[in-house]
Amino acid sequence: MILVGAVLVNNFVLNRFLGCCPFLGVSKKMDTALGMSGAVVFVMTIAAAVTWCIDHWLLTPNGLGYIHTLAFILVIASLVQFIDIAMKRFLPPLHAALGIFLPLITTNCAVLGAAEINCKQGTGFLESVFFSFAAAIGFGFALVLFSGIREKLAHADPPRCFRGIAIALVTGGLLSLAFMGFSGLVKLPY
Amino acid sequence: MKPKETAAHYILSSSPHTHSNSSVSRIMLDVLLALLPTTAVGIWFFGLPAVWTIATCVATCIVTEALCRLAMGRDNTIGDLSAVVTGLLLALNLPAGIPLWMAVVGSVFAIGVAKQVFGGIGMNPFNPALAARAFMLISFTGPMTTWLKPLWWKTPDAVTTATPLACMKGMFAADATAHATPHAAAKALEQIPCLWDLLIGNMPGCIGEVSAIALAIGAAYLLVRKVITWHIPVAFIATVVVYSLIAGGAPAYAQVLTGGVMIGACFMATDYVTSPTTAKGKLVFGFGCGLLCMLIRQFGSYPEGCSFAILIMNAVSPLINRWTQPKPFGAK
Amino acid sequence: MKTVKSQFKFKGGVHPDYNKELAREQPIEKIPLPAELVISMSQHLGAPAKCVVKAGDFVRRGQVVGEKNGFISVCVRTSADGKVKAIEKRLGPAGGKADAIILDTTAKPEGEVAEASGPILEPLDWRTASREDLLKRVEEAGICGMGGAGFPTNVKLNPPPGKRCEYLILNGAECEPYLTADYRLMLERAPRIRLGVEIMRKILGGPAVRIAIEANKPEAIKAMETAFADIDGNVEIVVLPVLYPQGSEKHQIFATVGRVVPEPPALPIDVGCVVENVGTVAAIADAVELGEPLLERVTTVSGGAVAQPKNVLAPCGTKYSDLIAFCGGEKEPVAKLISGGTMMGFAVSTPEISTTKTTSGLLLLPNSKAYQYVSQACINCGRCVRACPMNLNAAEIAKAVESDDIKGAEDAHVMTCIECGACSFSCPAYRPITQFCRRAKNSIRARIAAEKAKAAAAAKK
Amino acid sequence: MTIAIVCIAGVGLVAAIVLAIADKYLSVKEDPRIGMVTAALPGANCGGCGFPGCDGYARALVAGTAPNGACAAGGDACAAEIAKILGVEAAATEKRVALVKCCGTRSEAIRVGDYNGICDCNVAAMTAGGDKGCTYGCLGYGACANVCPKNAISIHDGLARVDKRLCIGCGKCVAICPKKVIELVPASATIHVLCNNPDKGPAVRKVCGVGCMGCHLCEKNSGGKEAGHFTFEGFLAKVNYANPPTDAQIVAKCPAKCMAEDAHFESGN
Repeated sequence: MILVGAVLVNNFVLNRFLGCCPFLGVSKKMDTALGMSGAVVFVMTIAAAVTWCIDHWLLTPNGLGYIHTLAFILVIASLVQFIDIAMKRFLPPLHAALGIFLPLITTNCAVLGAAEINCKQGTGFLESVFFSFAAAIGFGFALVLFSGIREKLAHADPPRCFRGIAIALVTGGLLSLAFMGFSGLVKLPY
Repeated sequence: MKPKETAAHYILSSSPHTHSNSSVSRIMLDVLLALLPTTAVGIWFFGLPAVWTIATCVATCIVTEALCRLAMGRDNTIGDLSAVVTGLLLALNLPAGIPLWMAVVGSVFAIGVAKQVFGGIGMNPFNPALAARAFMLISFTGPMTTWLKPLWWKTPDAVTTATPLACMKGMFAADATAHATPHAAAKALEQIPCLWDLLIGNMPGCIGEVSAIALAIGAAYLLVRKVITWHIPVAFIATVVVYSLIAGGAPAYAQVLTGGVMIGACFMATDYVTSPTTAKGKLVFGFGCGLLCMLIRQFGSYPEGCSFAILIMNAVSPLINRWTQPKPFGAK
Repeated sequence: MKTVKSQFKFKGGVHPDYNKELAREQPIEKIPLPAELVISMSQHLGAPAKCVVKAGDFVRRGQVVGEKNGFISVCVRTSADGKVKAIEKRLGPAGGKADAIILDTTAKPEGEVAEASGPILEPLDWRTASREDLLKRVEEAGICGMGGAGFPTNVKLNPPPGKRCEYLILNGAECEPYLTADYRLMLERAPRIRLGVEIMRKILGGPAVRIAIEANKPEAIKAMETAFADIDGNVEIVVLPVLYPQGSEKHQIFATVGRVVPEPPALPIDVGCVVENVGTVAAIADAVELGEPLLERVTTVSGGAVAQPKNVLAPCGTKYSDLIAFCGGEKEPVAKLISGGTMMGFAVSTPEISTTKTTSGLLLLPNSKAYQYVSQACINCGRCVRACPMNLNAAEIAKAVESDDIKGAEDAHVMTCIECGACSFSCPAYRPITQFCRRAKNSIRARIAAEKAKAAAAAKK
Repeated sequence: MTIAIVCIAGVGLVAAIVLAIADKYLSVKEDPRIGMVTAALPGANCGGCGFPGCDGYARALVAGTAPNGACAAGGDACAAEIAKILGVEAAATEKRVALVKCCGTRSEAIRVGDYNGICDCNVAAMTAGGDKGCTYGCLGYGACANVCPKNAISIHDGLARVDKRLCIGCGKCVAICPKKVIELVPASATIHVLCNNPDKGPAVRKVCGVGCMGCHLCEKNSGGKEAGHFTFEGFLAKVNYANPPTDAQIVAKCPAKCMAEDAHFESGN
């Protein structure tokens, strides 16, 4: 249920409009989109686990709920750095493909958003991790769908003023419109 | 010192030097012809408002197309009749009594935002008529779900009514609890029109979606003319049937014959531009449309999922295309 | 010997208007020797022949004027007596330029030159001649595939070691619209074709023979049945359904024996098949039995704008203008002049171009038949994909090439394309899909050649 | 407050240590020169060199698969610096620009057919050798303009023209032209022969009003054969760019009108 909810109904990009930067930036080619999706799934799941631990064992007991955004940014940033280094070492082609976009996850609001939502819901550890995982899958799903359309659009011939990102935004809007059809499919508490 | 032109001046072009004489405008004309029966039935049941809606949509689409092409400084493409098809399909997917200005807004959205922004015919990722319908459904939810009663102009006492779909939606839930309250299920079933009415279209709904027979005649014409292939409609409808047999709720025939399934499967999902190219891809596409349509009907907050289902599958079709590329003759 | 129906149907294909009735009933007619011949050094596939005569030379009919220049190449012999006026680069039908001999056939030899007499080459008895002698004869007769591509026949008849020819397939499909040259040949010269088959069978080590003819040529089938009635061994006439491109090598192999030739660079011999056009087979018979090299061929002159459509036996090097004059000139203004058939032929800019060993037809299309591209946007209808006999996603390739994505076209297997034209033929948006494929193939070939040159240069270093 | 600071600092510290360890044990050894070359490049990632970004070009340079000096934005100074890093001499090259050796506009050169198909020179040339009567001349279907990374080529009156100021001499147009009518010439040369047809005079005249007939007048007027300003191929004069002529008089004296003084079209003029 969480999976369906997060992937289809409350899709991060198409319904919450989180993570629009990589959504537009990395969706030109499907291969990079797939790589990016993988990276986001990986980062978001781990980030959820780490942030949950920090929130529950470090911040909340000390009454520091108000700085969790700050702490999360710090943790996520270092995490992405770590993945960046690890990927460069172990998966150089993927690293070359993602290029500039990997560090972008550092400041990806989707990652932070998932952590924040978990925090607000006060869900348990497993549930939090799973929700983040599902949300990331949803993000990846939207990204891959979108990249498919954009690969097709690469052969389209829009008016000059609509070329590039403008047409991508219009397409994103229409895609979002289509996803509205899923509303109410799963009644989620949040 | 200008040299003289030689006497012979031939056309130089790459082979082939002959053509099958098929053309885009001929295909669009075939679609229009295939929509004639359902248009006629729609007008019979819903009267003058239907005529006005259709006329408004078609006219607006043509004008918008012309203006867009003019603004872009490109060739006029009204001649290929695709704008007329979009206008007619949009109108057939609207309730007859909708305010005309909304029909105008929808038509402008269909041609302007969903089609010409992408460069015109052949470039749009989403079916323009469906995108416009979804847009209108979300923007003007009230008028878009206010249905004229068929033949209201004969019995002017009750003009608007609910569609059978809304009743059927309740039946999924009713079915689950059928043992506890058998009456609820029976009562819901009573509200579905009889099979004959479903077939000829004597029920509330959008102008063009009500008459299954008229739609089937049109689809048969398209199949005979080889404008469409059987894959998408068959996969779509078969999925709906199988799903409703498994999930229970309203009888399968009612699921197929109500709402936009028939017009969607035969006319909207088969739109060339937004559906996969290969036979295999078309089957997957049809299956996806049917499945999503039923999921939304059963669980979603909208009573009708057909247009959303097709729109979403439109988005998926580049992916399907990618994974169902034909294997070249002789390739391993 | 028996006649069977084709058991295998390939996917795709189209049904263009055949328009064969124009020239079908016209017996082969020999054209009077034109006053001037233009004999190209590039009449075949592969390296052009090396010109070995110079301006002012007097040459005798059958004399070698261009020497074989490489493995995939054949020699060129002059089709008539005459004086070499000049050697110039001339445009060929496909748009490429090659050295050509301009021959004045009215010139008389200077001084006392003995009248040429007797056969040009020593006639051979194929029963007693060795396989090598027969192969050599095919080579020195300058024979190449006469169906269109012009692949050197001696190379084809000499499979590389380790590969064996199990089926010799005779291509009598002639699926190109308008063309009837092969059809007339099968009617009028059936015994020749049979003799050629027997010679080729010997060269190839006794393969089974399949004679492929489209079902719309019952007379040709009958003629072949009569000619081959008493032949022994495994010989069948396979009647193919009427479908373009039934004459394509790969599709014919599939339709007759059910084998699939893998993607390039695989050749028919990799699946044990050799396909030869009926014209080539007749030429082999002439070369062996009569000692007559390939100097002339039957060309169909047809199309709506020619006064009298004919099947003309003309020496290689005859100018199109001479052919047209022989067929009574133009009946109405010609909008398009095509060398070959309407599906795969080349539009040419001038009737000053001359015929080669591969010119199967010359079509004069009036304005009403000359369709032009207007190229609207692709509507993704999938007709081209359904029509493509190679099962390619032609629409995808065309779109990729249109947006300069040659790599994308390559990924979509554009190199497998046989340029049959079925996609463009069936496109309702009148898109020049075949031309897009040609463009992609051209740039990919150029890129591969450049890479090879670079690698060679690096290896030198 | 103190706890908050301690917490954040602690988290930061742990992260820093992990990253430091990762950097030490997981980092990839790269040729340090790649970084140096990248730094020397302008960093505009314009792609004018034909590589994906400055980093890509730097890698190719270090690998030795790309020529130095392909970066137009960086110019000679940049090339010199890179040469220093790589330890090779910068090739002292004079700036070269593309020249379309044809002046057969639509009104001067005849067309022998109506070409109908894709607007691309290479396919047009495959269709009966192109629709231009002269089979050596510019077809004007813009294959060169399409590949030009600087948009320096435009089509005017059926002829490709190069904007000298924008051209970076990358040679892509030279490679793609099916008629081989484009040549890279020194940017300083001002006098050019705008014809590519080596055929005899009458043959050229039949197809083009401004084709070179090989009359040698340009050679005579520029000091004769000994001066060596021109070479001849068949009946076509060619400027010897190692020793280009400078006297603008010869342009006016060309009877075929196929010569020009600074033939480069400049955009905006």
